[in-house]
Amino acid sequence: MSDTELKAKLRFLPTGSALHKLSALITLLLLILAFSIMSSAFFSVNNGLTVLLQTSVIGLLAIGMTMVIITGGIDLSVGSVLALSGVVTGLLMKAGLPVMPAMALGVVTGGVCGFLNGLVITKMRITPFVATLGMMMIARGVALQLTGAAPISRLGETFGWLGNGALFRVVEMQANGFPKVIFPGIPYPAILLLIMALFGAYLLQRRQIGRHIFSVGSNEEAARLSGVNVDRTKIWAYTASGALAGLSGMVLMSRLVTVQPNEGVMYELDAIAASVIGGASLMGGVGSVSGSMIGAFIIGVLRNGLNMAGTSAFIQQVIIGVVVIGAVYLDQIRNRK
Amino acid sequence: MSDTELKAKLRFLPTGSALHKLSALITLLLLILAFSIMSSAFFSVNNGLTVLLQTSVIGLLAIGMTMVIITGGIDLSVGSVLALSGVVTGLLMKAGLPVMPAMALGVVTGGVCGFLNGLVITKMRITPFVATLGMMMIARGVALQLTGAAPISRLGETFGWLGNGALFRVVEMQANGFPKVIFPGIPYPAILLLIMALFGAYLLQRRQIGRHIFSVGSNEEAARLSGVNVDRTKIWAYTASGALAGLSGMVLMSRLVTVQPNEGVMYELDAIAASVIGGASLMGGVGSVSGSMIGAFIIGVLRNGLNMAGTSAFIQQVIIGVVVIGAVYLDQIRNRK
Amino acid sequence: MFDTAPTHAPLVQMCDIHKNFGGVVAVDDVSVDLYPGEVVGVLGHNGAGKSCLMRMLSGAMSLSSGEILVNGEKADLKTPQDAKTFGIETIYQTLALADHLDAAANLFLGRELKTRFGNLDETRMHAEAKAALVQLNPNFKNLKDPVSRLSGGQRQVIAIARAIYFQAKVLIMDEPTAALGPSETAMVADLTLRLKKDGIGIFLISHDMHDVFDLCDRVMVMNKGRNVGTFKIEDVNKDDILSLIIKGTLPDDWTPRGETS
Amino acid sequence: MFDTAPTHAPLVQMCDIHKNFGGVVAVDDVSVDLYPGEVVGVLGHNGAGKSCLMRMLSGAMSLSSGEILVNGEKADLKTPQDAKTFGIETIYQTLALADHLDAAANLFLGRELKTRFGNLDETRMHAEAKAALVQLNPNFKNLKDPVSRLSGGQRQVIAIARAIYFQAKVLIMDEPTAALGPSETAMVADLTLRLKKDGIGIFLISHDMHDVFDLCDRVMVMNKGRNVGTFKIEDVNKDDILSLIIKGTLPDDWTPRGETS
Amino acid sequence: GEIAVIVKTTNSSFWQNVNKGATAAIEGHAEHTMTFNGPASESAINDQVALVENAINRGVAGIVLAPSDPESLAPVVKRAYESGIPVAIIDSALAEGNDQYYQTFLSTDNCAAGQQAAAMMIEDAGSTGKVAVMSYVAGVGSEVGRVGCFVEYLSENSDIEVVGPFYSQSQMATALNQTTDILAANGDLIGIFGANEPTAIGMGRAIEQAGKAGQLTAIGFDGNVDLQDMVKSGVLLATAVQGSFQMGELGVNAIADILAGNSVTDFIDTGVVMVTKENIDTPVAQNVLY
Ligand SMILES: Nc1ncnc2c1ncn2[C@@H]1O[C@H](COP(=O)(O)OP(=O)(O)OP(=O)(O)O)[C@@H](O)[C@H]1O
Ligand SMILES: Nc1ncnc2c1ncn2[C@@H]1O[C@H](COP(=O)(O)OP(=O)(O)OP(=O)(O)O)[C@@H](O)[C@H]1O
Ligand SMILES: O[C@@H]1[C@@H](O)[C@H](O)OC[C@H]1O
Ligand SMILES: [Mg+2]
Ligand SMILES: [Mg+2]
Repeated sequence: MSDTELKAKLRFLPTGSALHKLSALITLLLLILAFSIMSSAFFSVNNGLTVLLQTSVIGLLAIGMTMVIITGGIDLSVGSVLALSGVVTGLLMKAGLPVMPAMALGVVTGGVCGFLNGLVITKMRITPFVATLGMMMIARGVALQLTGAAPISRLGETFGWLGNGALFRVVEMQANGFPKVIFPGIPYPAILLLIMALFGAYLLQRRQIGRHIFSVGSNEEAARLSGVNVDRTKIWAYTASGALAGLSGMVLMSRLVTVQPNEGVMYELDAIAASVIGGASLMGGVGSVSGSMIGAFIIGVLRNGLNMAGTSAFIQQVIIGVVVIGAVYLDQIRNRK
Repeated sequence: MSDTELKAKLRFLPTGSALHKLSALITLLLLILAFSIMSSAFFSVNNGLTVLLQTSVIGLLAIGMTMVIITGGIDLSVGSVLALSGVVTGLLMKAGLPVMPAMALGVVTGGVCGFLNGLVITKMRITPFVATLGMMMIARGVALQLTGAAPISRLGETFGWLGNGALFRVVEMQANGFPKVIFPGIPYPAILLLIMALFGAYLLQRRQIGRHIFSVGSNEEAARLSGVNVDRTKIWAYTASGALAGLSGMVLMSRLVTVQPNEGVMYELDAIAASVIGGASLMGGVGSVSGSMIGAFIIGVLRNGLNMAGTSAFIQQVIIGVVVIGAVYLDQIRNRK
Repeated sequence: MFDTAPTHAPLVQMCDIHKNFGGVVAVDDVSVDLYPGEVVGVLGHNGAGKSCLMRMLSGAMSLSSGEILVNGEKADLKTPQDAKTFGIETIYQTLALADHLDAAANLFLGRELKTRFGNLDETRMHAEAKAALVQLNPNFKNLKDPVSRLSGGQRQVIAIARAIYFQAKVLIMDEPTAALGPSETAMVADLTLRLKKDGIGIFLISHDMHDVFDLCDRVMVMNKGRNVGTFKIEDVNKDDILSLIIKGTLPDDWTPRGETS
Repeated sequence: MFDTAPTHAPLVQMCDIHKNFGGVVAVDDVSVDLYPGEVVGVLGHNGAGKSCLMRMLSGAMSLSSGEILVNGEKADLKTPQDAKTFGIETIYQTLALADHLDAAANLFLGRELKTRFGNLDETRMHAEAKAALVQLNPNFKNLKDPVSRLSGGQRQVIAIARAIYFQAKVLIMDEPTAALGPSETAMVADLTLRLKKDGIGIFLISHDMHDVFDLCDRVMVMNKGRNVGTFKIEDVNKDDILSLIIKGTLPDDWTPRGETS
Repeated sequence: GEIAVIVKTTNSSFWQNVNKGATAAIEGHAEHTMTFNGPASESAINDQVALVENAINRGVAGIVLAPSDPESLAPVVKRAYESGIPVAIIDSALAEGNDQYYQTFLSTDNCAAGQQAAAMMIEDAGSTGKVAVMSYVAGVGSEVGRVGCFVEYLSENSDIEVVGPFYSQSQMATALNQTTDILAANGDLIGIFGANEPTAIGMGRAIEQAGKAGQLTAIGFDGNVDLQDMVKSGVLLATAVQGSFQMGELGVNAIADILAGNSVTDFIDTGVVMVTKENIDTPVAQNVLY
């Protein structure tokens, strides 16, 4: 039965989606190899942990984005929602709320934005691109208006804990009075990402909602005729995407120890690129969380490695553009065989 | 036969696409009415011409975007291609080329970028979103690298002619030494937009290439089986979009009398919004140039009117987001009847 | 398991059903009923409105006017889900399969089997699906392929299996054998008779006169959206039906065949 | 207009055609030929490989191995366009219509009529389309509706009209009447015979035995991707064919019926 | 009448502080109103041109403008002139040859500020080794002067090797990630310069998080509370603070003066203060901090 189970695992990954992930993984490994040759500092425990940390925000966004993309939709609002969630948390903390409930409400804010996206898409029948484009502007405008465009600072040590804390961190006090980091620890954001990715994959592959998400993206009319509640499924996916955007907002703002209302611009493109590099199809019906994580790390490693190698910011853009296309192409050729 | 002809005109506008445009037009008129009430300066010849001028860049982009969207694709690269075309023109002029050939080569640059998009999409089989996302980064990176991110200035009076000139302009010198503008003239960019829009509509509605564009977006496999050269059709559409991005780059940079390698960020979203408000479907097979022009003017009027009314930039964003969704929704309800 | 006497209260009554798309009238005040254990053929030329009429009973299309009664009570069938709760299952002309999912996932779509932890029970769904499909096509292999890779007939078999698996009370079959080979067609005919024996009421849309005469108890003929006649199958012959389908009227000399013969 | 004697050189020869998708063998070294003025039935169970075989002749699918000769010369059919230049037209099982375009636009898709300025000649295309469609379905109305709004049968009629309009030399019909009502089916049968008389060679995929025996000169039966026999229609009866389709072999006692009778 | 204050972008505390200055100034001129506006980012120059055009169309009494680009804004400033609308330029210069079209110019000398920061860098870190430059948006007016002169000064007055510049697009998280990477890749960095507010904050956080505070000379730019905290804690040696409040305040006052028929001087230096741990509590610094 284990053969059956294995196959069952792969069944939603059509035209050899195991290959899909394999080719993305190869791209990732090639990148790591190339950068290790170019810069000795790249291939170190420290830097590995940094990449984990840096990728966690895009990674969290990519989980929700993947779900939305599998339904055949898209969520352009995640970058703005991330900022709005952060702003809400920041204002609540300024109003005296402790960090945990404030952050929880920040995530809820993201979820509410996503829920509204879902409502507009299903009940008003607006295409996802337009609906979430609207939300992108609205959430950004509200975030800026609420703060007068100024960062919210001095939120206290505890606010930075989520983004900057780490498990098994070892620090030593130096003679000069400044601390020295022996082992930076596994960053909490990376742990959070792992948990959310596993949970997301579980929902998509093992739960009814996941099955319905695939069916809606594969053939919406067929799903409807089969008795799938298409509207509820879509609303669920957009709410998840919004909540994850809220969560990534918490991580990001906590890393900055400041709430920045204009943070997160164009993050949606990174999240979409991660999903697509990882094999999700913008036509719907195809995608996986694990693939998207590989996609997110391809982008993260690329940014980090190019910085480490001291590449000009402009050439970096060109290279990232080429790699995004190249990664998807590599996948294409593998699939065609 | 005139009835037949009329119907023939409307045949590509399914589910009452005449209604589509009608509802967009109503939105536009409502906006104009509202702003006229709010600000006396809004409804003036002067300001009308300003809106024409301000909308011409988005309008030009929207023509190409509409063609691409009808094929079922999307072009995220237009904003960057616009900048790269401008940079090429600027560098050529610095190298001594006169303005006309330099601008022509700028448009060609745009066309080449679009052609490359088309090749990547058809020959490498990369989805349009990813291919043009890659081009977006590549073109921007190249534009910044070529200029070292610095604007190219002092291109001379003639460079500003296309963007700042106007037909039938009347200026008078006043006694106090200040000149007085009697009639600001019809801006050249507006005239260019009109010509390109008419030409685009003609190609889409009356020529074989237009028919093929609709068929590819409607059902790519069917078009292929019918003997339509799907690849060539798509490449054509992306090349047109690129060339129009180049042209709008000429208009924009000429307006600024400087080449700005940073200009045009997020313009693709405005162009897409214009097309969709005007009734184009991101699923392909549906759209019209006239609709997209109305869409572009909805956005243009909104931006101008809100500025005139002194609305805060943040609230403006929120309002534009709401109107974009609202305009598409209005259309939805009309269609459902 | 159900009341098998066709003389009892009708399972389904569709009364004065009307459907128009803007100016186009697709279904024009049609009434028809269905008793348990009965097969009613729905016939008509292309575009006569057969699929539209049936889609309204499936909850897949809204009524412009008219009323549907199930077991004598008014049923408001707004969604396919509503219809399914009344035990109305449909094999759609378009099949309605999610291309990226495999046969089992499609069969159980919307009604997935779960383990006691609420997870999808893939093992059980596969086993059940296999059993159901093999009944209809003994050499159905590509059970784990996404259905987009299956042939037209294989897809049709999945659509049929899905409709009968859930113990329908009313089954709507919209040209179920159009894409099927001869052995598959024969199996569907067998199946129809078996379901009928179980007391299920069946609406069968078909263009195949043989199927119609082999399987139906009554036939209802539509022409340009209208019901141009409902007959016991004994009362009509092929030519009567063709005349109704094509011209919308019976031959001038018609009298119920059942009585004359 | 063409040479009508079926004894001449074959119009099409498909030699050792093989097609596999990864491990799945869809067509297994099949050879078949077609003469002018001849109708060859292509039969087989669902998933036998009929559509795949024909799609390779249409230029819609690439060959894994094998060779296609048209008029005795090797033809490299890479795209549907290539096939059309050889005069090979196809009615696809999936119809292959662009949903947002109307009937005329679909009929002329890829081969639009133009005015002398190179503009689309809508008036002429509509008139021609109307004439072509009315031949097949006298009350075809919704001529200016996008085809997505037409019924299954209406769409089928457009697909048929498109294939015959351009004076094919070879016509491939993949279950052309599956969705058609009785009168439309009869018209397609008439049409087939008329085209045959004009010297056109026709491959007809069908599951309907009546059609097959009424229309075909020869039949080729496929089973699990292999050609299990090609026969003159006089030499086989319905049971022979069913046995070939289902089991892949002739009944044990078979001898060519044409000789025995 | 209406005095339109049009800045490079409204999305930053620096420009919001200009807004505060302008708002404070308008209180003193009951006969005028003030509107504050700007595009979504400092690189959206075309949008800024549109804002000025719209202001002219609605017949404002005067304009206070921070041009995102020296040349691109010149045609519209000329249009304002042709329409008889007085203009005060703030923060960044307009291209040469346009002096007659505006009435006064109030600014920090960005080039001088960059040089001051560079001088302080050499003084504290020494004149050999690597210094990283974390910039914001490539090519905008203030960046060209500020970062350009910083780099130029280093190369002319020391043997320092410049790493970068890197561009954060004024995104704090981008600056954080970039700085983290640069610190990891260049363990031997002796100094680092963060050229505007979000960039300097992101840079400071990266230094704190890498545990490198105090191990290299870090200099920031602009002066919100986060940067003040970083100066106090020693993460940053100094931050260069411009009189942004003053730009808004004096700009509006200048226009009001012109409208009242008074003449104004054609250049007002709003100054820059290098704020350090030592001087942060002095009035000079407190005057410009926000
Ligand atoms: N969504 C729709 N919008 C507009 N018209 C429609 C729609 N669906 C069906 N029609 C029209 O309604 C009429 C009836 O269509 P229907 O599909 O019920 O025919 P049918 O009897 O099932 O034909 P067939 O035998 O070809 O399947 C047709 O004229 C068709 O064009
Ligand atoms: N694109 C494809 N990818 C993978 N397998 C395919 C593909 N197309 C067809 N097949 C497989 O090839 C085999 C033959 O399919 P084909 O469509 O030719 O059957 P058919 O004889 O036309 O059947 P039907 O009567 O049901 O139309 C089937 O097993 C099918 O699953
Ligand atoms: O001068 C301005 C600067 O001080 C601020 O930090 O960023 C934008 C600049 O133009
Ligand atoms: Mg039907
Ligand atoms: Mg087939």
